Amino acid sequence: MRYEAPTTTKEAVMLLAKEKGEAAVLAGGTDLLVRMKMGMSEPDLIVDIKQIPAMNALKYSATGTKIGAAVSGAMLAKNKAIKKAWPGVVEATNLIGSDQVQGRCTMVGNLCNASPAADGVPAMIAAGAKAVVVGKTKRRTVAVENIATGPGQTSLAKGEVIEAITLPKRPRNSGDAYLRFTPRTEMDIAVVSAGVNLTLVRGVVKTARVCLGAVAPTAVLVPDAAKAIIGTKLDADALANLAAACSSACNPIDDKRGTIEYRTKVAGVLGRRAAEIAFKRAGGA
Amino acid sequence: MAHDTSFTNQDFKVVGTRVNRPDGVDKVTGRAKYGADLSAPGQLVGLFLRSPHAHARITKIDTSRAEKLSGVKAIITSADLPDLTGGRQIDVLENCMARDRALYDGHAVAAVAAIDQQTAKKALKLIKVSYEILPHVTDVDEAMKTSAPVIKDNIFTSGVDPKPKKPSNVSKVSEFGHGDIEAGFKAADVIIEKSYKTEQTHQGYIEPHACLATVGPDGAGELWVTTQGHYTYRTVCAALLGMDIAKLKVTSSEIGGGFGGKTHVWVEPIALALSRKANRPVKVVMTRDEVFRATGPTCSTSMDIKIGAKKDGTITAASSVLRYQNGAFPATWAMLGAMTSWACYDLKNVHSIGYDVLCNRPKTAAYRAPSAPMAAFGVESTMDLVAAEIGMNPVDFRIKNAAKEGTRASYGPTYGPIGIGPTLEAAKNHPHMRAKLGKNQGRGMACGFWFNFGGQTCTDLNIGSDGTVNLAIGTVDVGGARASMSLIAAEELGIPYEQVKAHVADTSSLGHNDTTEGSRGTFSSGMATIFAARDAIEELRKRAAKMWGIPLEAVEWAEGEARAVGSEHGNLPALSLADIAKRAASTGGPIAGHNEVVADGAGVSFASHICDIEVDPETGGTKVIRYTVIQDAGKAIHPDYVEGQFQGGAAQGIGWALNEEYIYGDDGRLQNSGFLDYRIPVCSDLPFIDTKILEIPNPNHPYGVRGVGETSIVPPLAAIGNALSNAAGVRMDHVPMSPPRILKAIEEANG
Amino acid sequence: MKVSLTGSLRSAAGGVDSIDIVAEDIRELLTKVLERYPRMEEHMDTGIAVSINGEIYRDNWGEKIPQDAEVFLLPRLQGG
Amino acid sequence: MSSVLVDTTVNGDPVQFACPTEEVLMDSLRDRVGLTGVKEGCGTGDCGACSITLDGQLVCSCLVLGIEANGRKIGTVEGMAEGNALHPLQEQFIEHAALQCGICTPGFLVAAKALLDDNASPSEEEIRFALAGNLCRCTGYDKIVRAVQAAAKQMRKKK
Repeated sequence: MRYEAPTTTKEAVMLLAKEKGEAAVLAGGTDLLVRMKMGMSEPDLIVDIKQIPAMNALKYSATGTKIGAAVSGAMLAKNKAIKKAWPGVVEATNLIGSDQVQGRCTMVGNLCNASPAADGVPAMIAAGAKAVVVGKTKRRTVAVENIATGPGQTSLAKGEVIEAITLPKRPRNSGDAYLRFTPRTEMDIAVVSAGVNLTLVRGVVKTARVCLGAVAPTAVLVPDAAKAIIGTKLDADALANLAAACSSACNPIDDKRGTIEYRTKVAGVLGRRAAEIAFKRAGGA
Repeated sequence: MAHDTSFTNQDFKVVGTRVNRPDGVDKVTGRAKYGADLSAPGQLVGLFLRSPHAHARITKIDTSRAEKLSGVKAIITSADLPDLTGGRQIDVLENCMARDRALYDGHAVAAVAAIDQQTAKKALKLIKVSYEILPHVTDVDEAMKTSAPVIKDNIFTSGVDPKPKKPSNVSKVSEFGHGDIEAGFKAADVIIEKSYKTEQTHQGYIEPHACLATVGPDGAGELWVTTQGHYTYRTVCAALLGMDIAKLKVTSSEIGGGFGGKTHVWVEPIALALSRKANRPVKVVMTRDEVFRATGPTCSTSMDIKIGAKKDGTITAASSVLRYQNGAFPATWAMLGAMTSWACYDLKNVHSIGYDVLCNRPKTAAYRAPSAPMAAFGVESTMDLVAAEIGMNPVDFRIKNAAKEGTRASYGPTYGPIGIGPTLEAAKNHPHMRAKLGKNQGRGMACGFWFNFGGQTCTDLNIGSDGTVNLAIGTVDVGGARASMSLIAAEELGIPYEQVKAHVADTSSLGHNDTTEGSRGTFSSGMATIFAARDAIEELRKRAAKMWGIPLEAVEWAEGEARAVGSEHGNLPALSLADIAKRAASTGGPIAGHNEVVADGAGVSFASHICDIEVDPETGGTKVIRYTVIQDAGKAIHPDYVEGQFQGGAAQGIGWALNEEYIYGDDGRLQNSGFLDYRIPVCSDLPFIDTKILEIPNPNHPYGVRGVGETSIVPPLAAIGNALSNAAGVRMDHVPMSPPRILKAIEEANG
Repeated sequence: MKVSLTGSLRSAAGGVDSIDIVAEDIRELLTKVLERYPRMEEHMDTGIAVSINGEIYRDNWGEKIPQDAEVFLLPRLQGG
Repeated sequence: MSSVLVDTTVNGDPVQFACPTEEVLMDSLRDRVGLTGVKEGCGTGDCGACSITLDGQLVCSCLVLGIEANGRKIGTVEGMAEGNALHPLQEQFIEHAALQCGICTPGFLVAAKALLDDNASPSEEEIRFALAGNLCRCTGYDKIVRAVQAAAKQMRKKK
């Protein structure tokens, strides 16, 4: 196995594009090294992207926020401005693994690992996050919901890497939240999860995005759930409608972590609870 | 010298104090050496190839390509391991390395020793195994059906008369009890009968099995290994490999947790075989995946519990039918379940029957009070149901029926002084019982029993020329034994704790000691240490008499010094241990005490636990809010470590109750062989665990020690089930009581 | 002296729950049991414990048995 | 097999080792540097026994490649004591009987130190969540949490 640690995104892309065998991007390594340990992945080339300055970008501004692909959960947690504007996005990323894992794991890694249960992803999708994808010939910006295409599968072409995640301009009276259900309080994979992002105008939900995790092959954006609360003050009926929309958007499987029945039911519960938190954070009452 | 084992109710100076452990500094600085921490020059890496199938005939193993790989030094398959035990330990050998059939997912089929990890990994891939897949069964109830595939054609159910002619997955049937249960149930005002299931769990010790094995062409070998019983490992490895016991030196490393799982050999005989074949040291460290798939978890179970009682709370009859899944090799876990199930109660009419059943799962091993927690889950859950039915407080109901001195135990003998009554009274009067509960919170309690036992033990006590004392014990230190044994030696000799240094001797330095299991460490080694110290004191008196030139009868030992007594010699200044030790060369040579004993008469132990739990009715999520352990320890030699055992057992029980389980797919493969999906409790899952130590002396130990380590895992499953029932209004009959199961029960209850 | 049998030991003695044996110590007891009930051998192999007046002995052949004692033959225990 | 030379700093001392590119730092530290205080419980980042600090950041060394240590600063349990004076956490773990088998202890100490370096007076809940990445199977965590509380108090007094 070869190990390369390029200092520009372009170099990284060239290395990955040229490699004839299996190539892997190393950011935090919290998924890649586990796969290697279990014998599920034996890359011929590892490209460590942590030496690339653009991948370490971490910037909040009124017009938009940028989080580089090499930024760890622990680094993100220290950025007060982003945490204030996007508490749901930050808390979702910070739910990944332990403090030890937070020292390494990244939002982009969480996204590219393409697990349906990834904690970071529903919150990013709810936030309207975009991925800056760099390839051999061009850069493109892709909505986060269009990155994962199935468990372990992404829409990235050979040689393409994600350099950063961007979050849109944050209007006033906005709030987001992410909740997951795990049997343990920590060190667990979401059995089901929900991210909600909304903006209020005069106390009424003006825009909203609701996204569920671990209920389908990829995280699912649920426009019907958003519709259920737009134009409301998040009254009980609106919440019940949101929960019902969440549950009916589920297409889960029975597996070692949960049942179809359980995931379907709890998706609605978490969607509702996350909406209540987001609403409160947005200043709603 | 014969010693009296009877309890003497003496006053203690150092026993019972909370001294710092002698292995503390090594353990907090990273210096302590565990199974994987020793290396030898030229050592090879040993890796295993394991069956991916639950049940398959092995038609061919082709190692030729792997053998040719540069850096591969030895390969072992069952062909290299003829049965040298005359069939007596064929099961152990077959579990270490599959013979004609792979019996479970993870069963070893070959092993490789190579110069490094990468080469060994490559070699495993070059070994070609041809399998003919056979039908499998992993569920205990399924395995008992006549339609189930028969896992071993040489197993005929034992314990039934006449002896069966056809092989069966039921390896043993065991019945216990007395009285007339039919009459008992007829006399009952209320009868509750309910079936329960518990899933398979693993001890989950954090340190994987690891060893460093060296065998030379002269047939002599050494094994550095993490184990609860290095003498047992020596005996078993020597038998399997045809080695002389005296020529195999086994050293017990620091052990990173065992809880019963390190009482059997797994990879160790194969590591020795690889080393013997390669004539190089071989290090084997199991991966966590291997630990889950191919060591010895405890049984999954299925059971039917029935209790009949009068309206005044008197139990008139009780019966249990217990089916324990033992993995692919016969064991006697259901028998133990049948023995323990009703042990807490004074019952006129009681019957229990245990079915030990084979399945295509790993060989099962002991797990802390093995078999008792599952049976207690069924019994103690049903106890609460009966109490509710007759409208009695569950604690009072248990107190009314509690066993006491003179009660005939459900497993046979009559009890001496026991602690179930006192632990129940303590639970009833504990402030925890009166604490206020919040919304969606509930409280439950349950009792538990474990036998405890002793066994072969020996201890050496050597006095240095400066009067400091070396104590060599042969029971592995799994829970602070070096501290406890040092306290005991200091107590006997009358010297400060700091003057004693204890260590766990290797198999060449001390006589045989049984495995540290059955909560026997402090009980047995404590007894041997007391007697070794008393022998040393005898010797010290003799030496003092010689130094003074007075008769032995005129010398007594008190407070760490020899004192001349009587009108004739009473004025002589006392001789300290150090004074006598300094002159040892002139008075007869080294001064030592030594004891070999079969420590029998370990006192049975009982516990009552109280648990508060909060349930999220919308998700089935649970949180243990408060937990209290009350247990009879006999004399607590080192209270910190007694509390530690109580808390650790409770935590394991909580994990078992709520989330831990082996999950097998329809293909018979284990799906959660890692700490991510085998969910042992993390720090943020638990509250502080309150403890209350009761010290009801064991009459058969000089200090009254009973045995502490195991009982604390028995009550939690039921205590949590009972608390959940009070918090969420649902009675859970399937462990683990995981959120999906709880939510389902809540929804069913709500229609 | 009445010796009570428990568990699967009963089937090895033809299904009875107690037997009458005169023995001074555990060694003599076990020898006589085996003489009378050869099917006990498989249980002796895996281990038998003897309870004398409620105290369980796993290994000690030399332990004396008082004539009025309560005696049980039990399967050998295992622990964690 | 391609080995690489890694130039790093461990507990303040310069250290060089050569390792295969796919080797994880936990193995390098244990097998090549001889720091067996770094324990392996799972190899997949789920137990925390191999916890170290990498440039001051708490990580599982089983989830870092050995080669990534090049030019970085590593802290392990072996570097916690100053000379022969134990760190307050080490002292309090002994004092509170916060260890039984001890295999998880080095990881807990490294993680607890990272916590206290960042937060001098954590609440019980903060301690429990900060240590959630470290599995202990012996203690039920009770005495561990108490030891960390006591060490925090002792360290605050010193300041």
